Amino acid sequence: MAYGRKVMEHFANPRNVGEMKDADGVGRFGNTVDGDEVVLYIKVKDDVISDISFQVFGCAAAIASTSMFTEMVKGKSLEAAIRLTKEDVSEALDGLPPGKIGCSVIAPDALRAAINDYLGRRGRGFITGDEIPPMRR
Amino acid sequence: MAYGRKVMEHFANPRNVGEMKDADGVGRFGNTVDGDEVVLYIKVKDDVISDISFQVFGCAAAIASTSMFTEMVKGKSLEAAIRLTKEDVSEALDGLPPGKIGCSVIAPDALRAAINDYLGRRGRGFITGDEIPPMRR
Amino acid sequence: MERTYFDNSATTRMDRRVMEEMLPYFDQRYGNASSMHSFGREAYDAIELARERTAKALGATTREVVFTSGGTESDNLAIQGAAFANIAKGRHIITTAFEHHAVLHTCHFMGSQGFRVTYLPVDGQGLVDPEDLKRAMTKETILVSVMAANNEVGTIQPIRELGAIAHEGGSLFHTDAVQSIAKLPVDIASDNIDLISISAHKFHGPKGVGALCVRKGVKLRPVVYGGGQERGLRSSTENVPGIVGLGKAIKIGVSEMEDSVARMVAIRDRLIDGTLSSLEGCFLNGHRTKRLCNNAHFRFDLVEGEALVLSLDMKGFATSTGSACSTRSAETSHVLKALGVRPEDSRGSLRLSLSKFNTMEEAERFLGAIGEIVARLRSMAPRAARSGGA
Amino acid sequence: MERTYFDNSATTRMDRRVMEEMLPYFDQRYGNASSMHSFGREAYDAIELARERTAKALGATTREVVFTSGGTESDNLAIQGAAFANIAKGRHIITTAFEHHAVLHTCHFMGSQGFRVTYLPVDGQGLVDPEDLKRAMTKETILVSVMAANNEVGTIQPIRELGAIAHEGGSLFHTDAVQSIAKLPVDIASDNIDLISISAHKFHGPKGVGALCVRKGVKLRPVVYGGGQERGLRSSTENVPGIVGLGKAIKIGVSEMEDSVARMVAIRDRLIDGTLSSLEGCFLNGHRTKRLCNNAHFRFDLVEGEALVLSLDMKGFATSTGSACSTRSAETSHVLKALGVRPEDSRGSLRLSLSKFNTMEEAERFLGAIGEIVARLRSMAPRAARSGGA
Ligand SMILES: Cc1ncc(COP(=O)(O)O)c(C=O)c1O
Ligand SMILES: Cc1ncc(COP(=O)(O)O)c(C=O)c1O
Repeated sequence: MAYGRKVMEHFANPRNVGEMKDADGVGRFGNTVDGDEVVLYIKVKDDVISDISFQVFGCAAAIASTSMFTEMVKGKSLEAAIRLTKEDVSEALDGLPPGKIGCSVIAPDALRAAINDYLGRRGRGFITGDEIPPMRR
Repeated sequence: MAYGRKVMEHFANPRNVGEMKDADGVGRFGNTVDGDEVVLYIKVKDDVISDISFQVFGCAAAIASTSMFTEMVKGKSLEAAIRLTKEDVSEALDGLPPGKIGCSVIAPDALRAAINDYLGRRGRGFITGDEIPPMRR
Repeated sequence: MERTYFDNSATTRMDRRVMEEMLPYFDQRYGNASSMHSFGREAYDAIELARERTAKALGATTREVVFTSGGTESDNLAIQGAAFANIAKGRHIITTAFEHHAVLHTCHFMGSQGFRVTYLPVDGQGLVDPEDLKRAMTKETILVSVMAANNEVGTIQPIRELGAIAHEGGSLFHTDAVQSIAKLPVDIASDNIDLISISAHKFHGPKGVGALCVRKGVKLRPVVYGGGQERGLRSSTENVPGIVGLGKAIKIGVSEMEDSVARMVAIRDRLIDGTLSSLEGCFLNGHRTKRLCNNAHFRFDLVEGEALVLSLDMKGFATSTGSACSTRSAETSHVLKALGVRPEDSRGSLRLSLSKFNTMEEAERFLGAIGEIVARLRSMAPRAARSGGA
Repeated sequence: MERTYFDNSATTRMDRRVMEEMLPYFDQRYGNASSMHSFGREAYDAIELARERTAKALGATTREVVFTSGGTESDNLAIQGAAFANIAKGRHIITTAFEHHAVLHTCHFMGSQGFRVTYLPVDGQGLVDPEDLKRAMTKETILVSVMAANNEVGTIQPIRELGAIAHEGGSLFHTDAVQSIAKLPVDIASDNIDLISISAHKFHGPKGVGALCVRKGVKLRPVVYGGGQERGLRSSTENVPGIVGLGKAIKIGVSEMEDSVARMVAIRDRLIDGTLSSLEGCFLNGHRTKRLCNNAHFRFDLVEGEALVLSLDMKGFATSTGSACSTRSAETSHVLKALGVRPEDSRGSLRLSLSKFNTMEEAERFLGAIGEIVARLRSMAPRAARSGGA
């Protein structure tokens, strides 16, 4: 049940919160009816995420994991960033309650949407879940 | 479950315990296999119980109720004594646990046996349960 | 950091007087109440005193009181017990859609055991309509179970009226009074109650002990079997200190009820009025007056409940989203659903529940803090949620 | 009057260190373990520490520990739970004739629910023969339940061997270890145990709390339904102080077991030898060495057990006739009956059960008193009983 220290720290002081007016890509995932919702804003330079910010409606796990995720992907190539899984985020937070990982760690999904938005604006092909190799660090 | 003060007092200091060598009547009731057993000894003068003593194998309720019963019948006419019920004994002891009255207050039964023994020795008719009027004091 | 405890529907702080009464039974009068010796008699006497106190508080006789391990076991013993014991009379049970899980999940289980269960609706204010019960009654109905007061939204049900309807239809009537003891008066005879569940830790007694009052003549099948304690209805070595604590707590609770309730009502009303008037997009769930003296249940637009509770916790306020069960924030409260609250509107729930130990100062401190916390969370929300969530 | 407590199989005095560990959870860290705020986390952490301690003491993992309200509930959850959950595999249960009523009456109940129950015999020394279990096993057998040590006569059963036989036959194995915790070592894996019941008040912990250890992969149906605590197996607000007490008590009990057992064995042996050698018509029930370190169970000719216990009580000795249940003296112990003791020979039973708090001085005091007490009662017995009772 209880959240670890790292989760609470990110919940109390989330990094990279806020709307980004001049984003290169915006991705939204989730819903506020019975789940959490995340919007991710990315700036991309040479296929590397140079800046990122987010907005979130959701529980502490959603807030903390999105905050942590933005820290993890910042500076990463799109290809590397897209490979980060929910479990990677959970691990980086020293673990989340089991039930929370599936429903609240949705930032990776939002990132995929944001990257597709970025690629789409540039007329490049979309990525789907299937194209991401099942490799973990 | 718990016994009252009066029961414990009679259990600790039972009155009229012991065999009576020159009894006019002796009555035994109960069994030691799965119940209590009481032997009552009476001396009778003009159909009045002039002396009484008892032996007992049984639980505290058997000991205390027999002790109390001997006190209650001493000096009573046979007819009055025979009318005392298990409930009378229990009341005189300020109550016994419900389950105990049926199985441990057997002194009244032993008295009937003792009186019959007394009557028999004198060639007088026996009394049975049915002959005792259903009257209470 | 100073901590303010506003989660008394989850559990309460034990009253010092209750603790003091319990302590000797841990390491001095530690006997087993079934033992014949003096240690046993001390334990037995202590339990019987607690039984008298409990009986008196509920308008029952001592023989009608069965001590259990808590509200959940009491509810299970009442429902499983009455249903299985009365199977020959019928197999229909009526309850409501917004009972505590201890009743609701037991009723689901009974459903799997060949019983038919009707779940009465509640209205938008969190009240059961006696007319609905009348309509639901059948010749097969053996048990009606309606809670005295709801644990999430705090609404108070017309128990006496519901009990009368159940009895008219020839059914037993059970009420889960776990939340209402020492807050609402109760008298099982005049309130038409056959079975009533209580739990000590909800009224400043110890956790892990409760009682079920079983009206004379009502037959139950036990849930656990063993040494035959509690007249065979609840076997196990009696929790003597716990039972002593329950007895003391209910005695204190009932005798000081009037004052305590008045205090709580004043604080509750300040919390409700203060929150509603100072914050936008904030609403009260449950009827405004037919609610427990200690319950304020809000809904906030654009705020997720768990995040709100944890934010409040970081500022020293212990509160809850509604009930102390689920770990999945996404799981919607069945109580709010029963009230007809839309899922998206039940996300931002906050329950403040008071006890006699709370003060008006704590309420003012809360009112001083809540605005900023809500604002911070709302500021993080994405635009669609921010505009469309209401 | 100085009192000597020789009834530790009924219940024990709480260890001061256990009390001290529990106290803060009554009125300071009083949260509900399911609550999200800091009070809730304190409670949750305390329960998890207790769970670790309990798991360690039993050779289990933390996920295998389910806290309950005591030995009776643990036994019921094990037996009802495993039987109803495995009904598809078969409907045959094996237990013994001299189990505690928590197992025995639960098995009777299962008998009424369409299960076939085999009650294994015990020999005159109070031991179960593994060969009997082998013979009783069928393809339908889903559960074998044999107690680790008997609560009346204290005899120790070959659990590991019995567990192996159960497993070979494809059955689950449950043991009621309520009497053996902190007296016999246990390791559920190497002892072939799938389900083990314990009760805190038997090892200087609080009354009203126990545990059932459920080996990974074993499926149970709950006995009570509700909020889903203890992984859904045992709903109800956790008894935090009680669970904390259990954890502390089992930790102390196991870590100090060696010394405590040696002390108790010395006192027990003095009591047994001293009584048998100084009194005529006095016998030991149960195997002389395969018995718990704390149990001495006698049979006296020509003495009724309750009268003996009460007489001893008047001299300050708390003892028992065997178990702490029945109020009817005429009810013969099912344990002695299983051992083949004739009814008339089971009337004069006396159980002395020790704890680490007893001293050799107390044993000597007892030996100084028992002779006169027995003599007084015998002197009151009628002649036939006096001569023919043996
Ligand atoms: C209305 C209601 N019923 C039953 C219960 C269950 O009580 P306990 O947790 O003591 O088993 C609770 C509280 O948890 C409750 O609020
Ligand atoms: C062997 C045995 N099993 C089960 C129990 C029941 O435990 P509890 O009374 O804690 O429910 C006891 C003691 O009463 C016991 O001695």
